[in-house]
Amino acid sequence: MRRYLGRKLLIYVLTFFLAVTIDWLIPRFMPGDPVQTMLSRASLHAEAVEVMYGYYTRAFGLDVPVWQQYLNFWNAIFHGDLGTSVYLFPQPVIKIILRAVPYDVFLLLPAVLLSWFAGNWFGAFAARNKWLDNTLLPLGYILTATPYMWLGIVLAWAFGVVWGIFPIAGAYGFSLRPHLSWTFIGSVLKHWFLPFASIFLVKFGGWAIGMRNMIIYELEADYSHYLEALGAPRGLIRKYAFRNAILPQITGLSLDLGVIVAGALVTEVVFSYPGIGYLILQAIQNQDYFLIQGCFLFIIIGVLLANFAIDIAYVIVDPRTRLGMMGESA
Amino acid sequence: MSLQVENLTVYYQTLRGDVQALEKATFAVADGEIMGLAGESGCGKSTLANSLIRLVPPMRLVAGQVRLDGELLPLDDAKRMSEYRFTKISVIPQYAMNALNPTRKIGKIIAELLQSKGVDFATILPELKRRLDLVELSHDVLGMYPIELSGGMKQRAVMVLSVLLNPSLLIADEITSALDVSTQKAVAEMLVGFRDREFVRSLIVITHDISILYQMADSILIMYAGQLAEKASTDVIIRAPRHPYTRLLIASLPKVGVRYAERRLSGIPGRPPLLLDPPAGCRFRDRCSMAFEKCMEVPPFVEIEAGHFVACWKEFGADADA
Amino acid sequence: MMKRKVRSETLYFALRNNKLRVGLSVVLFFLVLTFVGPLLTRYAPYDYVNPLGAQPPSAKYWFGTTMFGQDVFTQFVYGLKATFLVGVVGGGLGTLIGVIVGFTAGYRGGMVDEALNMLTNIILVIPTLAILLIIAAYLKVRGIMTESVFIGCTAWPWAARAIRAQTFSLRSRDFVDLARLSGMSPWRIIFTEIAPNMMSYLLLVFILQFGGAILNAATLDFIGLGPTNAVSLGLMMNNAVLWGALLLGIWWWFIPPGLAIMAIVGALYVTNVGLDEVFNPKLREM
Amino acid sequence: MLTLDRVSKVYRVGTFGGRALVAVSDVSFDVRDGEVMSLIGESGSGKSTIGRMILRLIPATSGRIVFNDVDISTLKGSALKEYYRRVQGVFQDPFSSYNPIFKADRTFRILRDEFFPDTPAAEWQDRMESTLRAVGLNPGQVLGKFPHQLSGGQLQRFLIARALLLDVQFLVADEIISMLDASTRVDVLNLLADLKSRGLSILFITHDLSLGYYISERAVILYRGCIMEMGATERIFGTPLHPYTQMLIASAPRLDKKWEEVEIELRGEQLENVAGCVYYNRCPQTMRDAACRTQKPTLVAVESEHWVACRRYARE
Repeated sequence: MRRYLGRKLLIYVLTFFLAVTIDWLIPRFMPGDPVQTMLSRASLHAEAVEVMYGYYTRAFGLDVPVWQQYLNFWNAIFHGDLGTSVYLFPQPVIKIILRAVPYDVFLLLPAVLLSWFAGNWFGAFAARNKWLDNTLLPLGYILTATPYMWLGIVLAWAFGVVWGIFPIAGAYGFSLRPHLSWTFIGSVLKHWFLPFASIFLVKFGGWAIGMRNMIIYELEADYSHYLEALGAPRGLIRKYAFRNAILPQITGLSLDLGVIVAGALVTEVVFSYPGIGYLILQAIQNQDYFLIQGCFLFIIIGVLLANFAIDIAYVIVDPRTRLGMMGESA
Repeated sequence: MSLQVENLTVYYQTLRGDVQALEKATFAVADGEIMGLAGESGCGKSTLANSLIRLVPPMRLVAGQVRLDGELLPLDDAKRMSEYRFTKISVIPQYAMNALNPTRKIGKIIAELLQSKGVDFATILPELKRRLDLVELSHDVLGMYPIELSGGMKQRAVMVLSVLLNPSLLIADEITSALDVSTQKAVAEMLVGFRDREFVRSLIVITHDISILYQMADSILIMYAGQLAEKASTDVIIRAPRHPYTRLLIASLPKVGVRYAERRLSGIPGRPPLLLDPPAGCRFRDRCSMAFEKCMEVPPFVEIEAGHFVACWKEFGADADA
Repeated sequence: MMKRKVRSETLYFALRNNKLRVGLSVVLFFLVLTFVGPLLTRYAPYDYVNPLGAQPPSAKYWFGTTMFGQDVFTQFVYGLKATFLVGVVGGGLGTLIGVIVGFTAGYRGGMVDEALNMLTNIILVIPTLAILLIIAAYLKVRGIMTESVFIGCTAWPWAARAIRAQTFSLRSRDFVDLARLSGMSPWRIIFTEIAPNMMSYLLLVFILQFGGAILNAATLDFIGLGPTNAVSLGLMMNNAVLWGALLLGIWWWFIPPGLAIMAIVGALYVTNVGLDEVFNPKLREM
Repeated sequence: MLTLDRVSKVYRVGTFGGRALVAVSDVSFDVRDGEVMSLIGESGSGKSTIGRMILRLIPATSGRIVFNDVDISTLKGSALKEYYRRVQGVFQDPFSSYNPIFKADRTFRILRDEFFPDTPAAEWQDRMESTLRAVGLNPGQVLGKFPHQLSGGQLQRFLIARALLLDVQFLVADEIISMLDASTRVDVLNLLADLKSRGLSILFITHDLSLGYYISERAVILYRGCIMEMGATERIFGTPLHPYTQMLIASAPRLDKKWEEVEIELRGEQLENVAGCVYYNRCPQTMRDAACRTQKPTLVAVESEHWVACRRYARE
């Protein structure tokens, strides 16, 4: 077991290292100079640009040789200093991001976990008989093929504009200030529902299909045939099959996190829900490189932590990883 | 009489029509009898076993009745048949080495299965432990996952589980073919032990290896291309087979002590017929040197001596032993 | 058991598999629309044709017009072309890289396999869309081709993992050893012995990559990081939301593009399942 | 013809090759010209690994394999191809030896492209047909067919014909008849034995003693990668010395007499193997002593053409 987790940890450390390197490389690697584009927006006359250019390159530490910048970048990360945002100038990047993270967690966690449980249960249920399989499963294919943002738009349009049940922008009523009261919580929940629904539905379809195929394979496995041959009730056979079919879905969840995060980014943009996704969009529109770098770093850390948590859960649930292969080799 | 099979006919439905895998099988297995069921691949021995245990599509029961201890078995009604499975009739499958759910402790698997049959695990535990000793498995196997056991150990665990409720008929489907010579002998002796200790009343052992049957079976039923060829006591089948196919089959088996240099054994020319549209009458006709026009009709599987059944026209027409 | 001729049996099942038939017909419908569509409209995607601005679908403007009086149907049809292009190039590139990585890792085994496998897992874990966001953000001029190449380069791990597993199982077969005993070179063995066996599998992988590329492209376009010099379905949706089509109820501006993407990708997935059932019977009837 | 000199094979298993699994350890034997030698062992004894090392499908970890005084590990490129003209193999599962989507006789076309590119088509055609008849196949019935349209026996004969077309000197037959039905099995076995008359030497790998006895003059008994006993077949089967061989012969199901009472030690399977004799855990109490646990026995010639690796004979 130690070996299994050790291997996984090694992959995550390497991934983190590679991701941070990519994150650092991008601004320096791309054509054009970040500071130059920033200044050109500020429409100053010539020599002021010269002075400002010198100041900013020093401020952003771009004047030292490349490998020096790289080391500075690393120890800056460990001190939690991700540089200052260009677009919201005085505020450090880390503070802006930390304000957005709770909304992300509040949106993503329930959407991911609920869609995973409901999707798997539904997939198993749909595999129960032929009629269900041929009617409800195609719905699953359609859902998982729907672009996140489009479902978001349709939901916003149908529920928000046409029926007016749910608000379609922001995280809570504009007139409210964040404080502990039922009206505020009610408003937050109402704003939260549509983005949650659009992520939930798309992923729900994906998990349902995955489970349907897995459970059919498990029902064809030798141990299912043996239980049948011993006259075990359908329920028991299906329970074992479901328990074994859920395991690859756990690893599927960890591999799918990257895609889910991307989907969340887009959904936040549709509902202008103040999570990291919305932040990235504004950062891109305002060419704020350091904010983009910061957001990307947070996404990476979040995905890696979630992946590792899921791997630990997998080891607990699946005895095979815990015990490794015991049988004699031919 | 423990098991009576009459006119059992089972076909496989395929896109190109029915594969007539088992044709009018009629035989009986007495109490306490270990019957070997042998034949080349595709002769229908597994079809026979599966139809007694788990008749599921694409298999289709065309005709025939099976009585176990006098009761008619509802072969093609899976729901009613499941009451008989495990309690009255049980199986040690060919895939015994991965027949246990890998992610569940063996003790739990047994407990849940017994519970579903209304049997309390605690009361049967002592007997289960005694039987584990019998097959040389330590008791803490119950607390282990199947993944932690070797192939041989998993198979022995399945053997114990399959006979836990003392079924009246046990079917062992090719369980020795994947084993090494040493474990093969031990497993065969365990099966005989099950019968001697009355864990099972009668036993059908399916294998293509006739020399194993010679060691452990009381009688042997030879099948060819979905038809019963011959059934007799083990010594008669080995020493004095009457059916041409049995005779050629026994002759082609290399025995320890026979050298190529001294005596060159001979196989059986040709191939078994495809069962999509099998030849009329006796299906061994094309490969049989003694075939004559009568063989165009299906020979009856008739008892020419006490306990010796043969399906061959030669027994009636020409002189008795060719 | 009876063995049947492989080729005719697969054909036999393929024609009867309704998932395959439905899926393929939808995809073909949109493909035909891509080529026929531009002939049906006289306008270019961004022409201002309707002085009255946003009009619901009518005989004159089949899909209605946008807030600026642009013909939605024309944009839709040209957008389809971009979507299929991204699918083919992006999906194709993703499958190609996946094939190369998958075959080498699967056939070579040993340290090469360990290293490539590590690389695949790393890229799988990194949220590739985030990388695409950053790269696209910094690039000033973005065409369909560059976007497709980006998507292709980040979508290959899924294909690589699947193909590696399949190559692994085929490599252990005896006929590969016999090929080695006949003195065939490793690459020749891969392409003349192993690859032909996997044609059906490669097709499945390509279909999934194709659908994935379209979804990724739509997401990128929607955030405004799509091609700067062309029209695409994602861009249409982005413009619609940007200019408040939602609040103004101009549903004909943002419904068709998303619907088309959903239909194409959904049909691709259904075709994939149909093909999967044709190629291995276990998934077929219950 | 072919000599194995202290050949071993160790697999690295677990992540980053943590644990070492010894498949073959320190095996030496030789196969003479025109001789059929059988390599007998249960699953996990390393017999197939030895076969694959001889065919250069997997490299040996240590030791030398010499064919006609040339160490085969040194062969590269065209030299290796030349080696494959002299040494060929036939494998266990006939249906896995053919690429299912091509016709069965494609293996012959590969041979022609690789080894005889300049033989005229007509000449190659009738060489092929005469070889097919030599292995008891009717060219008209078997050429142009898919693998699944032929029987296991026909497919194996096809592979033997393939080896004959190259007029090989040495054939590795790895369990080639264990998947065949009893009736066709013997004919393929007889075919192998007939090839001896062509001066072909064969390494017949099997787990079935009666087959080994039936066909080979000399035999090697393997257990967990080590040679237990080796020598002329009559001697080994007539007067088996090693406890493992005795147990094998006693428990092999025979048609002429019932099983003797030989105590099979099953629990021994799972114990960790000791530094000394690999058979220690399963060796009956009466035949083993403390020294067996620590000292690894070496092959000792007990009589002409009869070696055994057991401490009880080391002293004489």
